[in-house]
This record gives sequence, C-alpha cells and structure tokens, in this order.
Amino acid sequence: MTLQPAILIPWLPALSAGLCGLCCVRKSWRRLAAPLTIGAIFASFLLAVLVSPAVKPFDPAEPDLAPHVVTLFSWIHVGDFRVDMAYFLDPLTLLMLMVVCGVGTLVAVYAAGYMAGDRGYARFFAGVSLFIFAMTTLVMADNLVLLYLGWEGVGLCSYLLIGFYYQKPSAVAAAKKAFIVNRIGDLGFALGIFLIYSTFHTVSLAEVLSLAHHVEEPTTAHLWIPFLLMLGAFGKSAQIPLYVWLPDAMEGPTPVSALIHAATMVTAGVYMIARLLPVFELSPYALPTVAIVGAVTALFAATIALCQYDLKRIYAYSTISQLGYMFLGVGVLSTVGGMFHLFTHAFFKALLFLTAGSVMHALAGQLDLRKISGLRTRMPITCLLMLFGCLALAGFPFTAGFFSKDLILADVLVRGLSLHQPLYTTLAVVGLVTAFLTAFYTFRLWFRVFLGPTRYELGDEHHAADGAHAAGHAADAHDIKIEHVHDAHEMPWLMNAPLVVLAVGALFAGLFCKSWLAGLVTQSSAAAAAAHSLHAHATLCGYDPHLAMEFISSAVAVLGIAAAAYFHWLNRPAADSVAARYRGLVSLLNHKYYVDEIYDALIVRPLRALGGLCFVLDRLIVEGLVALVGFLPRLLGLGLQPTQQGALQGYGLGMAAGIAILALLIALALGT
Amino acid sequence: MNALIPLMTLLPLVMAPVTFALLAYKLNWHALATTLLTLAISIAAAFAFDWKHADTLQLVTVWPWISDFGFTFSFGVDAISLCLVLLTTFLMPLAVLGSFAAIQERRREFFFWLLMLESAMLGTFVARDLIFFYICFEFTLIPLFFLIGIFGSTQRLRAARVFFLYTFTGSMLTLAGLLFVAWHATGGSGRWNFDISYLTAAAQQLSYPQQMLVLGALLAGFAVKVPLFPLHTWLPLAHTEAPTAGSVILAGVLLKLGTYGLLRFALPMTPQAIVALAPYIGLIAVIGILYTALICWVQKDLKKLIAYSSVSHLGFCVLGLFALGSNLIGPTGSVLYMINHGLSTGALFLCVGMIYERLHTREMRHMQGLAKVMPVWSFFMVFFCLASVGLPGLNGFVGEFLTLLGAYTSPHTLGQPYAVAAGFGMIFAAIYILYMVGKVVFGPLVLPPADLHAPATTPAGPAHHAAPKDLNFREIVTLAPLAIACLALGLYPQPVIDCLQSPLETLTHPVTSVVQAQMSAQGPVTAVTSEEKNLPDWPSDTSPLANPGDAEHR
Amino acid sequence: MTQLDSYTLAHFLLTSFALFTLGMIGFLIRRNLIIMFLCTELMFQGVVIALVAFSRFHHNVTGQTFVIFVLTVAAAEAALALALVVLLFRRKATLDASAWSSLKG
Amino acid sequence: MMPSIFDKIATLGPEMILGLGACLCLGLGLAPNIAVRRSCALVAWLTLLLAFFFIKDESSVLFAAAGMTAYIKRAIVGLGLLLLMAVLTLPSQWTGTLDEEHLHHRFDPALAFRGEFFAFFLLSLAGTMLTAGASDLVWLFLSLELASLPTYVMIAISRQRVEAYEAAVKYFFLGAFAVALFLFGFTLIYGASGATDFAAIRRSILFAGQPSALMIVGLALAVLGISFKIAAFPMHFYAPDVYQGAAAPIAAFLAFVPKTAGFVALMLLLNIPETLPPALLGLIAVQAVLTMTVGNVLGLLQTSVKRMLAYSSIAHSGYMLLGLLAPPMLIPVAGPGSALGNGYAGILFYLVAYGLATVAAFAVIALLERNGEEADHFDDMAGLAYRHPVLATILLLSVFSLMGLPPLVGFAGKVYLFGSVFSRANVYPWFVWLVVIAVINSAVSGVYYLRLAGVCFFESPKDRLELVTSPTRWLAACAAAVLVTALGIVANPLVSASRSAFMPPQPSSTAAIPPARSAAPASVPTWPTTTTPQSTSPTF
Repeated sequence: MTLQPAILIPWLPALSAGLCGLCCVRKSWRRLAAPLTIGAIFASFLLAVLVSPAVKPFDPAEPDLAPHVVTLFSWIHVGDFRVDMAYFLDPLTLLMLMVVCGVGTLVAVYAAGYMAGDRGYARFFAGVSLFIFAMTTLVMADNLVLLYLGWEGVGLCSYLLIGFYYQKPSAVAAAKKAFIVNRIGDLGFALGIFLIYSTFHTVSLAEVLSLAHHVEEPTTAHLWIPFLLMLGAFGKSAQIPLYVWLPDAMEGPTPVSALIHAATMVTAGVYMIARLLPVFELSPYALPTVAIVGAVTALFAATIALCQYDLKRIYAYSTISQLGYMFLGVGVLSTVGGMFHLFTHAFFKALLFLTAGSVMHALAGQLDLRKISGLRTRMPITCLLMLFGCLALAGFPFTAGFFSKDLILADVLVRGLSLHQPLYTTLAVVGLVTAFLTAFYTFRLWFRVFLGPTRYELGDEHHAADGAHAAGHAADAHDIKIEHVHDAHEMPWLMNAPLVVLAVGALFAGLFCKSWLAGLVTQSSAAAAAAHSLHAHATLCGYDPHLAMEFISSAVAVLGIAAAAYFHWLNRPAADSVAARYRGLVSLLNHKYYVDEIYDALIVRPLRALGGLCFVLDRLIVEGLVALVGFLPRLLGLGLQPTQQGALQGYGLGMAAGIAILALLIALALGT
Repeated sequence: MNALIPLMTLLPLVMAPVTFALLAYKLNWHALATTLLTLAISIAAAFAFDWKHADTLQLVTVWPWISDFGFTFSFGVDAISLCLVLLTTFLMPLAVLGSFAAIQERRREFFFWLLMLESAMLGTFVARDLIFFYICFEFTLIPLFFLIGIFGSTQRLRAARVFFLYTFTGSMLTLAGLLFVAWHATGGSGRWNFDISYLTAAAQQLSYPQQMLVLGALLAGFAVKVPLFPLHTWLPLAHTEAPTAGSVILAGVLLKLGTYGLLRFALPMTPQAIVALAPYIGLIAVIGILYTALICWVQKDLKKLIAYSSVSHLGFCVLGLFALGSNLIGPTGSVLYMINHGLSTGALFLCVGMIYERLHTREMRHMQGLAKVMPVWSFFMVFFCLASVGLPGLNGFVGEFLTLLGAYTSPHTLGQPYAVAAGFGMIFAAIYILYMVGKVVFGPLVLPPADLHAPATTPAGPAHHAAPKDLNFREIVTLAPLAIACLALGLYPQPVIDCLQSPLETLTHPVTSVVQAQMSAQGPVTAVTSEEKNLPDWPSDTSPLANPGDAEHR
Repeated sequence: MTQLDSYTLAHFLLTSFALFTLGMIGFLIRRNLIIMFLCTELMFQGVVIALVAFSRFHHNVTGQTFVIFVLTVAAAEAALALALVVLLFRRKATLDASAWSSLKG
Repeated sequence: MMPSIFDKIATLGPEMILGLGACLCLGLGLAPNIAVRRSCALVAWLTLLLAFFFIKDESSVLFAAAGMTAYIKRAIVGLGLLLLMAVLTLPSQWTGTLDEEHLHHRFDPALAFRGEFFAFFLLSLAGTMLTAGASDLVWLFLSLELASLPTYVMIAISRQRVEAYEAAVKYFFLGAFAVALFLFGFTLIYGASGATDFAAIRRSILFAGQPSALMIVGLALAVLGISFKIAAFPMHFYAPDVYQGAAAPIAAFLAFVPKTAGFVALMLLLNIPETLPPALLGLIAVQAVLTMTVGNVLGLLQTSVKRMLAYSSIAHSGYMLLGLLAPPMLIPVAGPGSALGNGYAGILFYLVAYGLATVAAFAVIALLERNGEEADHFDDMAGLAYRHPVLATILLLSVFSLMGLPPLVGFAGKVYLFGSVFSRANVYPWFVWLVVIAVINSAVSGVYYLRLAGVCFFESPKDRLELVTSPTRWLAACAAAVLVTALGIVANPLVSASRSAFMPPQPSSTAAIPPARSAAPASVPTWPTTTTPQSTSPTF
C-alpha cells in the first residue's frame, strides 16, 4: 500500500471549498454545502486511516526520505533553494491528521444543524473546508515553506471565519486582530526559516532534522533558530505574549471556535515544536523557555478564566491554559505527554464548546453566566454531555484529561527530581495549582448553568441560530423558514450525535489510546530519547513518581470540584460574598489584567500616531524638501530679476560689468 | 519570425491615430481589439522565444534610424523583458475594458493616449539601443501627462505637472549618464555605438569614480520612476488624480520601468558602485517600506492608500534587486515581485475604479460594509488584497518571500537586519490592508450621502446613495483573468522562475564577481555562498556563544 | 618723418584706448539719447585711431581701408540713430533714455 | 593661384538676388497705387524662392568653411520663407483688394505701404548669408552690420505701439555699443597679426608659435561683442524687452537670423587659431554656463509668453555655446555613429532645430489676438486646446521640442551638442560637469515650458480670444510644427547636411582652412588607431 493516496487528503477539502464557493452563488444550492464539506473531510479521514499502514517510523539519525515523501510538483526552485509541493508522512503526521479530520468531521456535522437558516451557510462551509485544506497541508508539509503556507492559510481561514458575521463591527475587529497577531508570530517563523536556510542550505524537513541532529557544536546562528520558531509557535497557539487574539476569536460562530480555536489550529504550535524537536535541541535554553512559558501561560489563563462570565470566553481561556500544559509537556521533552494531551484536549474541548453552543442556540444567544441557572430540566442530554466534558477537562480520575495531564505533570516531576533542578519541580507545582483552578472554574460553570433554581433570560437574538441578525436588524426578508422558539429546548439529534461521540472520546480516549499514541509519537521525529533514561531512577519520597502523581492530581481534581460545588451550587451567596470582599481582584481578573488595554496603549496607539506623524512628515518635509530643491532655480531667478529693470543705462551698466568679470577671468587664465 | 517584436510595439502606435480619427461610437471596442491583437502578437512572440537559453537576445530586428549618430531602432528580447512585455500586454486590455463605463466624454483622446502609452512601454522593454530605450522611457511621460491632466479629478493640474517634472528632471540626468557611458565606450575612436550589449561590455572599463558618477545619474532617473523613499511624493498625487485605466497602467507597468532600468543598466554597467551603494539603497528601500506602510494606515482616501502601498511594495522590489553577491534569490524575487505587484495592484485599482463609478467617492468614511450589497465585488477585493499582502498560495507571497530570503542570505550587500526590518513591513502591510478591507468591505452597511456636497446635517439625515449594483458581466471578465493569474503564479511560479535564472545570471555576473573578489580579498572568512554546499563547516574551535567571527553577523 | 618715429605704437594705442573708454563711460552716464549716440561714435573713433596706428606699425594699408569701412558704417548708424531719435521724440517729447523703461521684469 | 575677386563675386549669387529684390521692393513701395505697393510682399517671397536656386556648393578656396556657407544659405532661405509667411497677415494684401479701414488697427507690414519692411527683411537675410561667406575680418564686420542694422528698423516699424519704439531704441543703442566692442576686438586682432584675412592671421599665429596676448584679448573682445547678436551672458539684457516689444513674427526673426549670423561669426573667429587657447576656452565655457542659467532661471518667473520665449532663446544660446567648445576633429572620422564629435555641426543642426520650434511658437502667438492687441499673457493662452486644438498642438510640439523631449528634433539637437562636448571630455575632464549643468538647466526649462503646455491644455478658456485671419501664418506655423516632428523622427538628412558642412569638399584644394592641419594639439593624447575601447579615460 503506497503513500500516493495521501496526496488527496489536502486537495479533497480544497475541492470542496471551491464547490462550496460556487454554492454561494445560488440560494437553491446553499443546502448542498454541508454534505459536500462533511463528505470531503470524512474522506480525508478515511484516506489517513487507509494510508496509515504504509507510514514508516522516521528517525532523524538516518534520513531515508523514500518511504515518507510524496511529491506533487516543484513549487519554487531558485539556485539551491529548493521548495516543492510535497508531503511528508510519519506517525506524528498521522496522529495529527486523525485529530484534524476526525474532530473536523464531527464539528461539520454539528455545524450543519447549528448554522441551518443562516444566509452565509455555503460561505461558512467553504471556509471550514479551506481551513481543513490549510491544516492538513500544514501537518503534512514536507518542507518548512509549505508548512509556512499552511501556517498562514489557517490564519487566513480563522480571519474569514471569525469575521463570518461581518455585519458586527466587533467580529470584524476580532478577525483583524487575530490575523495581525498571527502575522507577528508568522514573521518570527519566517525569520526562523531564513536562518535555517542560511545555516543548513535547505528547507526540507527531513534534511533539516538530520542536519540538526548531527550538529555537535551549535553556533550563535543555531542558538537563534529555536527562539525565532518559538515566536511563531506562541503566535499561533496563543501563548503569553501573543494570546490576546484567542478570547476575541469567540466572536465567530461556535463550531468555528470548537474546531479551529480549540481542537486544531491552536495546536499547530505544539505540533511544530514536536516536529522540529531536534532543531529545538540545538540550543540548551530553548526547551526550558518553552516549558516556562507554557506553565506561566497555563496559570495566568486559568486565573483569568476564574472570573469570566461569558461561557465561550471561559472556555477560550481554558484552551490557552491547556495549551500551556501541552507546551510544558513538550518543553520537558515529554512529547508523548504533550501530544497525548493535545489528542484528548481536542475531544473534550470541542465537546465543551459545542455544548456551550447548544446552550447559546437554545437561549437565543444568551451566554452570560449570571443570567442562566438550572437548565438541567430543560436540556438534560446537553447537561449530561457537558458534565462528561467538564470531568475530562478538570482531570477527574480515569477520564481522558486526567491521564494526559497527569502524564505531563509526572514527566515534569521526574525531570525535576532526576536532574535535581528546582525549576522543573516548581513547574510541576504550578501545574498542579493550575489543575486545581481548572477543575474549579470548569465546574463553577457547570454548576451555575445546570444546577440550582431554573431561571434564565433569553438572549437578544430573535433568530436563535443566526447571530447575523443580532446587529444588523436589516429588514431583509426571512427567506428561510424559522420557527420562533420562545423557550430553551433540547437540540435535535443531528447536533447531539457528534457530541455523544466526542463524549465517548473525552471519557475513554485516555485509557485505550495511550499506548497507541505513545507508539506513534516515539516512532516519529518527535521521539525524545533522553526522556526515557531519566525515568528509571527518580523517586518522590520513596514512591514511583508516576504513581504518586496520579494520586496527587486526582486528589487535586476532586478537591477543585468540591470547592466549586460548595461555592456555586450549594451556597451561592457565599460565592457572592467572597467575590464582594475581593472586589478589586475579581474586577482585575474579569478585565483580563487589562492586557488588551496595555497592548493597545503600548503598541497600537503609538504606531498609529507614528503613522499620522509620517503622513504629516511626508506632506511637509519630504514634499517640502523636494519642492525646495524645485524652488532653488526660482530663488536664483528672483535674485537676478533686478538686473532686468528696463532702463537702457541699466542694461549698459550690466553689459559693462559682465565684460569686466569675463575680462578678469581671461587675465586670470592668461596669468596662470 | 523576429518581425513580431517591432510589429507588436508599433501596432498600438499606428492604431492610436486611427482610433482617434474613428467616429466616437464603438471606439472602446476598437481600442480593445487593438490591445487584444497586441496581446496575441506578444503571445506568439512568447512561443517563438526559445525559453531554454533564455538569457540570449532573441527575436532581434535592427532598423537604421540616424546612422550618423549611431542611433538604431533595434528590437530584441530576453526572458526578463519578455515577461514584462507579457505583463504589459496582459494588463492593457483589462485597463481598456475597465474604462468602458468610466470615461464618457473626450473618449477619442483617452484611447489615443492610452494606446500611445502602451506602445511607449513596450518600446522601453524591447529596446536594445540605448537612445531608443531612452526615447521610449521619456515618451511614456506625455500620454500619462495628458491622461492625468485631462481625465483626472480635482487636483489634476498639479498632479500632472508634478508627475511630469519629477520624472523629466530625473531622466535628463540619466541621459547625461547614458551619454557618458556611450562616449566612454567609443574609447576615443569618435565612432559611437549605442547597442546595449556592446555598451555593457565596454562599461566594464569604467573606473570606480566614473562608475559612481554614472550610477548617480542612472539612480536619479530610475529612483524617481521606482519611487524610492524620498522621491515618492508624486505617486499618490498622480494615482488619486489619474483615471482608473491610468492608475492601473501607472501602478502595473510604469513603476516597473524604474526597476527594469536599474536591472538592465545599473547592475551590469556599474558593479563596483552598486556594491558600494547597495547597503545605502537597501536602507532607503527599507525605510520606504516601513514609512509608507505606516502612512497607508492613516489614509482617508482609498486610492491614495493603494498608491502608498505600491510605494511600499516597490521598496521590497528594490531590496531584492540589491540582494546580490551570493545567490540569485534576491533578483529572482525582485523580478517576480514586479510581475506580481503589477497584477495584484492593477486589479486593486480596477476594483476601486468600479466602486468610484458606482459611489463617485473615494473617501473611506463614506462607504462601509459593501459586502452586503456587492458580494462578488467583495470577493474579488478581498482576494486581491490578500494577494497584495503576500498570503502564501497567492502570487504576492512568492516574490516577497524570495526578496526577504535574498536580502537575508546576501550578507555582503545587504544582510539580516535589512530582512528583519523589511519583515516588519509584511506585518504593517497586513495591518493597513485589513484596516481598509475591514472598513470598506466588512462591517455594517454605510453608503455615501446621495449628494456629496449637500450639507450632511439635513433634518432627515443625508439621503443615502442608492444601493450600488454588483459587478456586471464585463467587470467580472475584467477581474477574472487577473484572479486566475494571481492564483496560478502563486501556486506554480516555477516556469517563470526557471526562465529568469539565466538572464539574471548574466546581468548580475559583474556584481557577483566584484563581491567574490572583495570577499576573497577580505581573507578566508567562509561566506554563505551558494556553490559551497557542504555540511555545517563552522570553525569548531571557539565555544558556541563567544564566536565573534562567524559569517552571518558581519 | 622722424617726428613720427619718436612716438611709439604705445602712445597711439593709449590715446585710442582712452577715447574708447571715454566713449563707453559717456554712453553709460549721459541720459540724453543723442549724447549717448555720440559717445558710441566716440568709441568708433577710438577704434579708428588704433586701426591707423596698427596699419602704420605693420606698414600695410589694410588697417586704413578698414577705417574707411568703419566710417561708412558709422555714418549709416548715425542716420539710423537720428531717425529713431526723431521717431521717439515725436512720441514722447523727451530725449531722456530713462523715459523708455516700461518693458521690464 | 590666388582666387580672383571675380570668382568670389560669382559665388555671391543668392546675396545679389536678395539685394536686387530689396531694391525692387523699395521701388515698388513708392508706387502711388495701393495694389502695387502691397505686391512687394509677393516680390519679396519670390526673390527668396529664386535665391534658393542660386545656392551652389562653393569650393572652400573662396570661403573660410565652404560647406558651412552653403548650409547656412539654405537654412536662411528656408526659414526666411517661413518667417516671411509668419510676418504677412492677410491674403488680400497679395492681391491688394482689401479696403483701407480694416487694416488700420492691426499690425500689418502692408501698413508700411512703402515696402521698406520687406527690403530690410531681405537685406538682413543677405547680410547673414554674407557672414557665412566671410573669409576676412572686414568682410565679417560689414556683413554683421548689414545683418543687424535693418533689424533695428524692422522692430521700430513692426507695430504702431510705444513698446515697439522702446524695443527699437534699446536694441539700437546696446547694439551700437556691442558693435564698437567687437570692432575694437577686430582691431586688436589685426594689430596682433598685421592682416585681416583669416588665413594670413593663422599663418602669423603659426609663425609665432602660439597666439600672442594681444591676439587673445582681441579675440575675447570680438567674442564678447558678437555675443550680443546671440544674446549670450553679458550681452543678453536687451533680449526680453526687445522680444516683448517687437511684434511676434519679428521676435521670431530676431530669435533666428541674428543668432545664426552671430554663431557663424563666432565659429569663423574661433577657428582662426589652431586650437582654442585655454583662456578663450574658459571664457566660452563660463559664458555658456552663465547664459544657460540666466536664461532658464529668469524664464521661470515670466507671465508674458513672448518674454518667456526670449529667455528661452537666451538659454538655447547657452546650449549652443557649448558646441563651440568642440571644434571639428582634425582628422574627420567617417562612418556610422561618428557625427557626435563635431560641435560646430551640432550648432548648425541646433540652429535649425531651435529656429523651427521658435518660429512655430511665435507664429501661434501672432495668430491669437484679444480685443485688437496681441494675446501675449499666459492667461490669454488658457484653454487654447478647447477652442483651437490645432494651434494648441502646434504650440505643444514646439514647446516639447524646445524642452528636448525625445521624438522631436530638439532632442536630437541636444544629444548632438552634449555628445560633442563629451567627445572632448578626455582632453578636458571637467567638460562632463558642463554637460551635467546643461542637463539640469534643460530640466529647469521643462518647468516653464510645461506651464505653458499645461495652461493651454488643462485650464478652462477665459475671455474672448479671436483668431487673426492669416492663412500664411497658419501655413508657417503648421509647416514649422510638421518639420519639427518630421526632422525629429527622420533626422538623418539634417544631420548629414550639418556634418558635411565641415567635411573637406571633394575637389581638394588649398583651402583657407587647410583640411589636413598640423598634428593634434600636444596636450591631446594621441588616439589609438584601433577602435576597440581600451581605457584611455583620464582618471578624475
């Protein structure tokens, strides 16, 4: 079984994107878009499964390209800068393909129901298929430039889909913000590629990995490469410096948030670091930095999530926090932990987002936590599904989230103990604190929404499904038949079916997929040999660290859930009183540490002022200078004009003076 | 077979008075037919061209002109000029098609000058005689002077005059420079020969100070045309005043005359001076990129925004041109950039022109959220904006990436700081383009007041402009080929890149040999040269951090 | 005869140069049109003396023939000058040169 | 054997015919009958035409630069015809049927009734032709006088207005001053060499080795005096007022005929010494630069079109002065692309190119009138393209040619001059900077020429602007514009004509300017005979 069919994986969604684009033209064709996209993504999923046996393990030590690369055509060949449209398949790629296409299909099915009745229906599915094309290209790219194409391609799709409700200025601003922040990260990534090319003279992934693997003495150039690539990864995966765009990305439709801003796109950064691990090992400081940034981001985002009231914002910050965990995992060379958490996170975070979408759908766009309570009676299935998701996210024992988060924390602890570096132990502690906070805010949300007295206010969207009308209120004819539902109701089975699948994944993926996934990761370029050797002789006060960590993290999770239960279910007034006492802290957290405002003040406004200054400068100084040069002859003319006053004698005098000057010149010339 | 090139060049010139003499009706169809015929001939020439050895001069025809002076009308193309010729003949029909509705009165003059302009531009790219090149280079001034002057909007007089004088002054200095080179090539024999290849060979004997002088003269003329940083103020003026077709051609092709001139004359004739001045010109280009990108962000007028953006893009083009020494990535990226910028910015001007036809204003504050009423136009607008911002997969990316990579990997003339600074230009480009798209295409629907000059504060609020109709078939036919070209060049630019390699090799050979000589003179520091492909051969003595002498931080 | 020899060429040149400069200065200073014309005639006479001196010095006749032509041309100019002056006087009853300075700039 | 005077007289065919024509016009002018008086114009035109057929390529034994003489005569007659047509207004005055009153209030040489105007016109042309044939100082002096005296009168009787008289008086007095100056120069030359014949003077210089101080001062004064004719730097003050005062066709006449006479005289004078002494070279270079700059810089400020064209004529004299710095090569180089070394030929070419453009421009001005008076102000020209597109196009072509825009003859002229100056750059490296200054000057000139074109084409027409009904002026303007474009594109005939002016005439004879002169001046490094470009370039 050869790798050839793998070529179709990205191009099928691309084809469907084109067809969906055509569907936009006719109203009658609109309904075709959903099946087209779902079919295409599922076909890619099947192709990935079909091709999986042919995928061989890849070891950067000896780069035999043959079994891995499938080339379409040569894209850019200039001198020895060779870039061609080729795909590189190894177990890691396979894993990512599974995640992307799998979750993609489920979300697309959900979206078919969720987006029904929306004017931009076909446009939405065109965007989703284009996204899958870009994501699969990114994952399967054979060289860094093609990776960059996928990288910016997903950035574009997130721009288009966040700005899907283009009537809402907030959505347009959020989309613009997302694209620009991503672009800043992409610049770092591009510069990383340049540096790689200028040092290794190649951009092909396999060659770069093998060359990086064989480097004994890294020079300063080598030291810079990981830091530049890191900038790109943090931009795309919304880590500390460049995370501001993800919370605003919630302006897009919920399936978009679920697919792109939870499961697939944001994990691109983690995939990139895992893929280029040998390059990151070039510099001794790179991976620790990644770990630190990951841990700090996790804690930081978790604290903010505590005091948010918007459902989707909470999950957005929780995604940033979980991504922090993944970076922490990859940072301590436990790529297995990182990828495993990525895998499980895709399931339960998508589940959570989609259930939140169902709530929003049911309550006509209502997302404010304080206005919703006790929906278990109205929406029992969604309540149950969200419970499974929350359990997994909180890391309740034996759920998927538990296994993956625990594996990361254990690896961090092991590394800390075995290398006797306090850094890693502190990171482990930070991880545990964040785990507690995660459990707390997850169940804060669940208890608030589903338990307690059943009272809720409907959102302002008359038309439950489509946010488009919220702002516009344009009086365009209701071309699509919508039954006006005035009360919370359960979602149709079309939307709940994928949720059930996700729930199963969220609960049982941890148990069954761990060994399969570990096998995939270790056989790929992300295999970190060093991690295993450490495992042997580290002990946490006598016990095996992994076992110990399992107990600790499950205890932390249960404790978090209990605290949330006490404050947000049993004794809500107590929560309000605590919030009242620490009003300062709560408002700080609610306003996201005013980071957006700081960025705006420090970067955006000065730049715009600089722009204004340049424009004024341009009109005054630059034009002025050139006009001045243009004025010089006129100035000389004005100086000479008195010689032409019209008097006959004046002219005679002028002539005599002229002759005198020239005569003097001749005398001088004759003299020399 | 090689009568194709002169036929192509002179066809518009001959047809211009014919269209002028024709009656007013069906005038635009005649103009369209002429431009399409020229396109057909140029494609025929492309087929006749032997792409394998693309650097050799092909399809050469020499017509005697003033034999006593040694002036000849000698036509000839190599791969670079043929690509630019194809760009010109490709854009012209679209420009004519784009101005069917825009130009109502004095149409005969409009198409007369437009065809003259096309002939002048084609002449510049195919000229193999120095004075014939200069004549066509200057002759492009007159048509545009009238196009802007007659068909412009409010400030057209000043725009036309500023446009003409900036370029005229610069090109007069270039004339002095070119004559000096021609005289030096006579070597005192008193017999002048203006053939470009002969002069390029003879120019190798120029001494260093002479080369600086000649380069100064050439730069004076071409820097104004390219609009390098300080001399760019004429471009926004000319663009806002020029009619749509004028803007498309001005941005699409005329700006490329400057960079083509630099590539054809400055690089081969004055290598030492180029290597000496490259860092400074690179600096000016980078300043130009960042400075104008910031200005774009605060623009109120749509066309002025795109005009400033093309100044910023041309900054990349020049940066690539001067990324010489170690490999051909920079120059290839630069030539590709010329073609891509021509397509994407030309299309943007067509889109803006279509909006101007409907809403009769270019003020961005008057229009918002047009996607609701004009979805097809919005698709094309967003598509071309993304192409011009350099989104991978579309044509802008290939040029931009190669230019930056070229600048990065040629430490001798430019170097990493240039590439990093220019990289920020990429971010600013995204900022101002998305600011404009977010303002004009997306957001709630706002239309300009019906009568722009009426006081906006009438009691019932300004009566809004009727909702503009979406693109009709003609307009879609104008934009579609450009979109397809952008996508094709983005996904599969390889054939263009292949054919550019050898002519660029010959053109940049003098400079690379100068750089090699200087590098070997500077001692055995291992430069990042393209030939040497061995594995990392870093001096393995010093520790990783304290490695002062490594190549890339020089 | 010898009388003449004691005066060297320089003397004659000096007088002619003196006449010439006098004429020039007169032309520049005097306001009256006729006087200005006479000053130009004076300059011509300066030239004539120089010519004759050189002719004598070079022992050939060309200088003197040149003088004849110069005199005829001077006469022609005189005719023309006076015709112009009459024309101007009839238009503006003044001979002052500064009256005629409306064209300027 | 020494050429007898009769051979020389035999070659003066065209001049004699013009003289006769002048006398005929004078005679006819006195006739009582109006029709007869007005037929002088026709007579003058026919005489010019007739003179054209009497021009023969004389051998250089009789004239200093034989080739040049024939070229100049043809140029003078050709442009003379154009100028004459530009001067005339109404067809009727050919046939003399028009009534009296209509003529009265508008310029019309026919008003002079008595035909003096045409007589002076022909005499001035004859004078210029004689200058071209001069081989002797006296002859040169007389022909210069013959060329300029009639012009004083023509200006005075050209218009019924005060400005014309003022222009005439200024022109006359400053002219007289200049004549005295160059006469003094001639005297010193005669004094230094003892002869007035060019060949004899050259022999005396050769005999003395290098030109004596007196000779240099003499030449310098002569150059300064003659530069009045071409309105060069120290002597340019009169030009703006005279061109503005005189009627447009007469201004065109002034811009071409005396300028040709001046440059021919300068070429003959500066050709006397073997090579230009450094002092004179410096003088001419400085004079050229100053003339160009003054002309262009003051031209920027003008609001009157004629005044602006006057300053442009000063500027173009500046460019032409550069040609004087590159006398024809000692061993004339034949073959393609070899014309660019000969400055003098450049001047001859540029004279015709400039003449045509100026005649076209002034003819257009002459055709426009605002309530009875010549439309001279820039605002009068506003919107010309809307009302009289043909006139506007002619003005545009002449302005673009004066500016030096490629497809027109002005560009070839400028390239010819700059190329010639460059060809001497290996002897005097600083010539390169001269060309740079000249190029910047022509860029500055672009500003005011463009202002005129811009006003005509883009501004909306202001108050009434009538058209003078004069088909002959239309004809002159159109012919000049067509020639400007045609010669621009097909420049070969004019270039080869101007070059052959300095080629040794086929029948080799001991000419006044012996073709094979002594070896190249010592300071010039001997040219390598091979044409391969080795590096003989001097280092700066």
